[in-house]
Amino acid sequence: MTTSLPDPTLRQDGLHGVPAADGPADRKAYKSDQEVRWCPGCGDYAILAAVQGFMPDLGLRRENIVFVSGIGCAARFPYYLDTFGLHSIHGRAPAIATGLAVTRPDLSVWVVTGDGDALSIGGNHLIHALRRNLNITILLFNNRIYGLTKGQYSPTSEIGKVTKSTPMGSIDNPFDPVSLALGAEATFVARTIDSDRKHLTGVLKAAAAHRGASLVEIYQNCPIFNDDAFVAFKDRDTAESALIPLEHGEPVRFGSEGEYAVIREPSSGTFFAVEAADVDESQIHVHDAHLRDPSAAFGLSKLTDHGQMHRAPIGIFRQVEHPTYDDQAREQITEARAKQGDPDLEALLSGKDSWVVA
Amino acid sequence: MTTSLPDPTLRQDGLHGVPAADGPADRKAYKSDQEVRWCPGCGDYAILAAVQGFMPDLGLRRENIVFVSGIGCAARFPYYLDTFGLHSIHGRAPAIATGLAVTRPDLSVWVVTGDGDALSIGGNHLIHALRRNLNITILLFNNRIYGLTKGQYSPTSEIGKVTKSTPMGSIDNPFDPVSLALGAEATFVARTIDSDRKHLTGVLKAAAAHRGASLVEIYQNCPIFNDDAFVAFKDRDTAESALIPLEHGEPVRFGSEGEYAVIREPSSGTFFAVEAADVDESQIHVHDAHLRDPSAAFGLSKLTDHGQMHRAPIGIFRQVEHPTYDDQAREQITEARAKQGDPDLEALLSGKDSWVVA
Amino acid sequence: MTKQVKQLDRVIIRFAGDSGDGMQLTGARFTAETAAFGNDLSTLPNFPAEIRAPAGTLPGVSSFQVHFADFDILTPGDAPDVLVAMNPAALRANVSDLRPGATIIVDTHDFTKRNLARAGYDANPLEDGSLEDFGVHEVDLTSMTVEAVKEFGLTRKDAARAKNMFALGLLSWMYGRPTEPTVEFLQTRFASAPALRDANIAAFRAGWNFGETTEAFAIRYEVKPAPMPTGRYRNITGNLALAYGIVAAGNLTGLDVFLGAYPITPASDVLHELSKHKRFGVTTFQAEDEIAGIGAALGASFGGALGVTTTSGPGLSLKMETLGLGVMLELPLLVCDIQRGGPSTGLPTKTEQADLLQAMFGRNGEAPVPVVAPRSPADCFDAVLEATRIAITYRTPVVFLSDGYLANGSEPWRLPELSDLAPIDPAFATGPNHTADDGAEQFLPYLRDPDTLARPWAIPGTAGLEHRIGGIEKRDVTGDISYDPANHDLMVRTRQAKVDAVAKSIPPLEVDDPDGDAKVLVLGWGSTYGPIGAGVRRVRAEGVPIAQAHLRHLNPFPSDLGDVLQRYDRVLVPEMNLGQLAMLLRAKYLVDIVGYNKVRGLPFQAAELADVIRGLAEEVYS
Amino acid sequence: MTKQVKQLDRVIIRFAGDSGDGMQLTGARFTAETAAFGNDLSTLPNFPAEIRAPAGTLPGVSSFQVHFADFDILTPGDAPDVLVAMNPAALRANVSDLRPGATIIVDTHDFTKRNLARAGYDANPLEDGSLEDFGVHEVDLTSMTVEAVKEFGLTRKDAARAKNMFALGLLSWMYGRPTEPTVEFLQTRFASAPALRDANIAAFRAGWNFGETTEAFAIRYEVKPAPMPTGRYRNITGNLALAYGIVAAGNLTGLDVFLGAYPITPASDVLHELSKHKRFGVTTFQAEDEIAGIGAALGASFGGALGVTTTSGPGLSLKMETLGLGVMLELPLLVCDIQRGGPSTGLPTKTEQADLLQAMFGRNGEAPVPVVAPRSPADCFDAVLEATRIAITYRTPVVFLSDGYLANGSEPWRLPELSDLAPIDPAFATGPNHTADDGAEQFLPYLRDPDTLARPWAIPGTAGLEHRIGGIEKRDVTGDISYDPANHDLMVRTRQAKVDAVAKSIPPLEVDDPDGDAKVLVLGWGSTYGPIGAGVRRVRAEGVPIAQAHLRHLNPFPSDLGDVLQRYDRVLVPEMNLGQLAMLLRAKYLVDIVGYNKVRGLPFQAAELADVIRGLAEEVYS
Ligand SMILES: Cc1ncc(C[n+]2csc(CCOP(=O)(O)OP(=O)(O)O)c2C)c(N)n1
Ligand SMILES: Cc1ncc(C[n+]2csc(CCOP(=O)(O)OP(=O)(O)O)c2C)c(N)n1
Ligand code: SF4
Ligand code: SF4
Ligand SMILES: [Mg+2]
Ligand SMILES: [Mg+2]
Repeated sequence: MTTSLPDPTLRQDGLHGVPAADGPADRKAYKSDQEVRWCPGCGDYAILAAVQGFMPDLGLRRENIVFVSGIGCAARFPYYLDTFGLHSIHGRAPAIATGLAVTRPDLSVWVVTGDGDALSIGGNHLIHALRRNLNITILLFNNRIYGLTKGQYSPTSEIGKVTKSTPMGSIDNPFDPVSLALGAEATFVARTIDSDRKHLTGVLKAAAAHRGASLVEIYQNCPIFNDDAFVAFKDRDTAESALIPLEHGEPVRFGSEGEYAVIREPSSGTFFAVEAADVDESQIHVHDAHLRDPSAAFGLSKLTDHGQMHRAPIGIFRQVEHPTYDDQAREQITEARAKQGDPDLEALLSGKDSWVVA
Repeated sequence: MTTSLPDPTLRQDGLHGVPAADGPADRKAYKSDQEVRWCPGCGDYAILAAVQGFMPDLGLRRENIVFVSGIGCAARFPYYLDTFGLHSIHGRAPAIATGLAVTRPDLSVWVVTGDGDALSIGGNHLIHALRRNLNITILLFNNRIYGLTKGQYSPTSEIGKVTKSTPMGSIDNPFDPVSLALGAEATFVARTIDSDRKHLTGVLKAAAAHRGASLVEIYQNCPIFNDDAFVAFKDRDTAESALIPLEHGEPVRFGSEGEYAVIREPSSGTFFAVEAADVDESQIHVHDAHLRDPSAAFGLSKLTDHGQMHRAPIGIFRQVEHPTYDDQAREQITEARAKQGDPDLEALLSGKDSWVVA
Repeated sequence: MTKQVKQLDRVIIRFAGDSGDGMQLTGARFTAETAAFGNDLSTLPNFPAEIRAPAGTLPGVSSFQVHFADFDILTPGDAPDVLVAMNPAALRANVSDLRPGATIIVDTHDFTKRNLARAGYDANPLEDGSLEDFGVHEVDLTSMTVEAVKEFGLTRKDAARAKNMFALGLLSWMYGRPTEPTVEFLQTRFASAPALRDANIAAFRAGWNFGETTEAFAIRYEVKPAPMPTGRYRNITGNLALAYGIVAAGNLTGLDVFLGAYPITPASDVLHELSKHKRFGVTTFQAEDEIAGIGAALGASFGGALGVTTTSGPGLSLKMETLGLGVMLELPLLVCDIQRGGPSTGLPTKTEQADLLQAMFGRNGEAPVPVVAPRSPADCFDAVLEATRIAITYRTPVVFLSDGYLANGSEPWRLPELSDLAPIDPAFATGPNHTADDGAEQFLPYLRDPDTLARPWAIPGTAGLEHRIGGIEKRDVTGDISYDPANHDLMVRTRQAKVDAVAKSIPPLEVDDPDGDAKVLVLGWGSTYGPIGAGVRRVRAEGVPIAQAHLRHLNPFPSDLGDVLQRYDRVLVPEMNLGQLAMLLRAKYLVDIVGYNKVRGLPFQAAELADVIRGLAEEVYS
Repeated sequence: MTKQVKQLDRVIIRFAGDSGDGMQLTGARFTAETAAFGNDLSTLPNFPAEIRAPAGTLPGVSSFQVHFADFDILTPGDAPDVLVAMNPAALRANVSDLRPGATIIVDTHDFTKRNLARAGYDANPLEDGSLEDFGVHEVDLTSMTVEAVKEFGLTRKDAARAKNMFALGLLSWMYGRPTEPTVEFLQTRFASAPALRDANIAAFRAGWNFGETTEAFAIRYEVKPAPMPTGRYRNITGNLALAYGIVAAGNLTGLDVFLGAYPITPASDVLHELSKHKRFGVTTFQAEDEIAGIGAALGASFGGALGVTTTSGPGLSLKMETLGLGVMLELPLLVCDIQRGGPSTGLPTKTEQADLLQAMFGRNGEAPVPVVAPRSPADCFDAVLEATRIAITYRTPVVFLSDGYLANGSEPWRLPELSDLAPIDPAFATGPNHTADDGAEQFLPYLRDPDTLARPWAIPGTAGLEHRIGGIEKRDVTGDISYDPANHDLMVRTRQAKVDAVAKSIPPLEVDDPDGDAKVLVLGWGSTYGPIGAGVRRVRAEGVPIAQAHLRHLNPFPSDLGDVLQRYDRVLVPEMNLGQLAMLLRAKYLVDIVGYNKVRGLPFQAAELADVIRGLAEEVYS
């Protein structure tokens, strides 16, 4: 699940065009001077550590990396990385990142957002950034709660959730960020979890390597306001039978001894998790993240349960090549110059119908 | 494809709770005194005629019907129906309808919106209304262009579209409204077309009958700014082999003699349109709109091509029962009263820690 | 041992500790005891913007200040007489606010090298003499608490947690507060966790006994109850009073209440509170964003409910386009803005008054709305009822401007007699309102009441009143779309005239000018009422005549405001902004207002205002 | 036959027809011919809000007015001398605007019962004598056109379509306009459709010849070229001048231009135009909404591009929260608002000046931004360059306030010498800007230029300048998050002081007071410049001394504005709103401004303003 990145000066991937660092950097170089201010035990710490940990591996110049965030606990992230950072306003990070990514091909642009920031107030900007396949990497910290505002339910909270704003339980269906992203034509959609540093790092590197909009949903624990959200995934005994790792080209098996597997029921086409023993090896679904048709990825996302979670696939659901908005926007400029020749402001201003008063 | 609706006083469907009309009404009763102001040949006329046509069949009191719209050519719709109407602001109709639907179980609430209104500025309100399964019926007039503002490309325009704002062609992937709605947990998702009055009427009636959020994408021709958008579907010769009608419980066949069919490729799970002759009857996909798992419906939505359209499934992709946001919100009030007894304002104000100064 | 008892007329106590130390609860309990005892009081909580900044650091400090007295007081007080500091950071963050000679009670338990460093102390303040101006009591509250509760077999962590109750017990003893309410409170609060319940009660009692027995505290203080008008009282914060006011508004109008809101500090608590009162016919909708929140509320108003939306500054900016639609539709709508420090995200947990001009002008085109502001926490109740009256009577959105200080501050509230609250009649249209020349009965959605200029409110479900309205300019009377130039000019002026007409229903401005001989008027709005009043009092006490008036209606102004301003040589307008009300007054009345402006995210202090008033008075009277 | 030729100094012609009749094109062509001929001119198009209202109805009428003269003129004129009406609706919608004795040329072809009815005529106005005050020419333009082009084998529909060119030919003959430009234009325009090309040219020539030959038209008119400063000229609309100004701004700053915009009338054309100029390094992004439009522009500014967003009133409301972020980030940003009739959706295709206060105050907290407004269509070019200078120099968002009248109106524009346009240096930060006491080199993102108070613009990619900024209050100098009360007060005042400091870079207000003896000053802003100037002229022509001044900078005002206002007994401020600038002036200078306010969605008329000015002058001078 770890992707090694080619030399940035050569590669055609998501980081193509971003200048390479002169020499190796270590994680300390990525620590800013700001004191980290999350609650003790917050999952955000683990994610920060992972990001600071692999940033040097990207081999980029630090000054060419920008983290843009909205508002929320998660959105404090940029302050703690010694790169350029913009802690903007609630829900708007993808929009702000758009202007930056389109005008600056030499930057690696990251968006850090929470489930409320990304899916509640910012839902529209998110789906449009995905649709346009903007070359940015979006880290969606999903703690299934509004943390910064002290614990209201979010668009990913389970039905019936009792919070400050829902004393009798919430009544909205939650979004599945993966399903939503696939419905919005996303070209790279993945899910990982704060508690698995290796998986987290692997997925994030792959996301960075993808040229186009990468959405990574990160299950993130909020011990203060939603501590039990991911228990099944944290607890040693249940974790392995709860998380379904998706590996491209591999049959989908899980459980400590791979005793469970995922099959697709032929008539309905629905995916089910079963005891591996009960099915023939040939029936086990082999994951293909590179299919143009997102339907299989979408089907797999529906293995996620949205109540008190005890089951969810993690890994890369979809990863397909598609021209990016920003590359094409820049190509149109190049093309226009090629076609119409160098800009001539004087000619532009005088136009076709000018006259002279002597 | 036509659904007859039971007596509104009895039914448990989308119109349950809306008072029935005393006697039969005719379509003229639904015509307002306002002069209709769309361009000659606009598809909106056909949709208006269809709606005015079947409104009487719903058997509702006219005063208990409300049409809420945003801004755009489509959004002028409410002015032409002699019901209550609210022509609001751009993109916000679903939000406004939410407050109305939640507080007024005795109303039949309809939202009329365009592809820009619903999917561009209003995208977030739309996906949240769907997610919450609000009991409203949303008519999305998709002409794949911004009509009222005179012809800029929209979030459903094909890639490469040359418009006033994209002289070198647009570079965004379009949304497929059906895929997006399914990704947003919609419980009723359908598509129909302005030129087929019977199909249009049938789908809209079914949408009204659904209790919950119904999204109906209506392919609507804009002869002025996007005349060729749906040619393949209009032209007698091509129409039948271009539109793939989905009927619940029926094998998916199309073409004038049903010479084409839809199959699902087993390994990838992708749907394909094929010559019926080339496949065994048993391979032909039988449409089940009532599956809880939206994956098959999502897969079928991917049969839609998003370039110059020559193929698209129409009909009801998904129709499943799920509690609605507004019903549950009202139930919580009833439950609260049952549990906590009748409201006592005096007791509320004085609270537990009051004291008396004599 | 018997202790000396000293009489005081007023005391200001500040409890300060780490976010995790439960200082807000401690303050709230001391306040409840004080209220029950019958003092007048005013409180000021102060919490960090971070959810939970690292323990022991300055950003993590949370505090609660309570001011109580044997007379009526107006503010939480400027400089505390007593500081309870649960750790070094709490001491460092608050000591500079104390009055000289103030008492400091410190929990010495955390005064370790490490914690001193985290708080930014190089030397231990308890040892380096830096506190010599104060009376310092060094007590290891934590250890004593752990000791006091050991019998209940809690973890050390949980045991230590009860130290706030120990401190509360000690202070309750010092100021002779009744203890029963707190014991009862702890019994219900921890009903489900007996061990915690008993531990907290034990800690509370231990604190009391510690005061009683130890030599360290030689004196007890007595602050007599304050004489107050008879009646039933409770202590209440501004946000709670606002929520209750909204419930009452539903009751007085006979309408269901629909709140469309998106959480935002410091407004979220109104959403939280209202979500508990469903049985009053209150529906709360946590929207996907602020725009959906006001949109849904407006939709509910169209349907005949009382549409309400609550937010803070950044949220109000987002609601502006929809608010403009409300102005066009001429429907009742309450838009409550709990102002916080701006611009942009600004200072989310701090107070400010800088949204007045946004409320007045933040929309495209000429889109006037009435603006109402409460003056104190309890006044939020009355003010929102007034906002409702205006919204319903004039069929218009109304902006209600509270702020973070009112929202979280509290004061005793004399409960109203429900029978004294005037009902508000929604007066829905029930049938045609016009007979055409041909004798036909018609319904004209924009035919106005000649007096209020209000249009009929005809809700769906009313047979024969079917009509369509929207945001495009409408023809006078009929409400049909109209692009006619003269009609547009007429409608723009009519919407303005309707809002101006509200002034006719506003009582004359109350001016407090005891002997009628003042030449200086201090005029304010919103939460500055308390500090201004306290400042004015001090200067008057020096024999200088000062007049005070406070605006509840910011738009329109009371009809007699112009005359009032003319009556005084100088008019001082203190505001927690750069002079927003002052600008409106200058523009309307061409009076050379003297502004006093501070934008510190904190309420004014009485002493500070007294100085300003005194200074101005000297100019004028010399 | 030879025709009599009559000299005129000025003529106002209005072409009116159905939306489908191509009146905008006809007007534009006549304007081009007139410009080429050398008259001074001013135009005013007027289209319906509906895309295409039903043919032949009043809402469907589209018109184009052109005013040309042998002297410099300032407005499109009040009452047309000539009306060309292509159908009954066009006649009915416009006849009331004509001056008595005006000439009317009607295409009689559509004067059928049915079409008269659709236009709301009970009787045929050509027969019922209702037009007797006018010189009416009844011509069946349609039939003559069809006849003239039959050889080209077009469908009757297409043939009839060419009638607008017939009309243009006729008018070109009447006023001796050069025909070549139009013939050339038609050749290129229809290059790909030869039949249409030939038909339109033929129709145009036929119209000309018809004038030449028919008895009906006995007189030709001659309007001599106007003396104008030498130079190269072109005719230009406000939106085009704005778009070109933005391209030029990119050129003068050396920055790439990034436009983030969402279509909205009447601003969309700026997006359309800029999307054509990619090779100038202009990227246009059609965003999902207005918030994304400004957000993306702000992101681009953070990256070192010239971020621009264009919109109209309702869109500006939506941008407010992000604009507030821009104020906090202190980054250059151009926010162009092409004002239209409001509130809410209002009158999308009509003009208004009612967003000034929204631009000033529409954000939460104290969030000041400079505001600049153009005075005429061509002036949009210079004004947006000035806005850019302020935005870049002071690192601040700037609001540019145009309106529908400027956007679509046109006038001759004397092209600037590129060499005369001053470059604007973005002066990016390239390295540390501070040496710490320990000698360490530091970069401090909020360390300001002492003169402008601008902070450094350090863009990503600059090694060593990595920093993080956001919408939470920031510590002075370092830009770190700060909740310190004193720092907040300082930062709020500093942001205000920075915007106020812009005044130092603004030239003194130009006051046009020919003999320096005027007691009445007429002060305006934005698109009222033309009508005010024309009104002032008329009154001066009567020997009454009147001073005129016009504000380009609405925030801050020029430093000497206060003194200027003091110099005059009375100051009249005409505005297409309820008195927004007047309010700002009254508040700031305590001057009793006399407002003249009309909110009709139309520009003022010169005669109307002349009356008001005259009236005021009489008061003052008597
Ligand atoms: C315009 C606006 N509305 C509301 C808020 C208040 N607010 C700040 S963060 C937040 C939601 C945080 O939830 P999430 O995005 O999940 O982030 P988390 O704190 O859980 O990491 C809200 C409602 C705001 N700051 N701005
Ligand atoms: C806040 C706001 N932004 C922009 C506009 C301008 N506008 C009106 S309708 C529209 C889009 C119309 O497209 P669509 O929703 O597809 O409706 P159609 O006209 O095609 O039926 C736009 C951008 C507006 N009225 N309000
Ligand atoms: S509230 Fe939750 S998400 Fe926020 S910092 Fe604390 S633990 Fe983390
Ligand atoms: S522009 Fe297009 S969508 Fe709008 S009314 Fe005309 S034809 Fe219909
Ligand atoms: Mg969250
Ligand atoms: Mg459309």
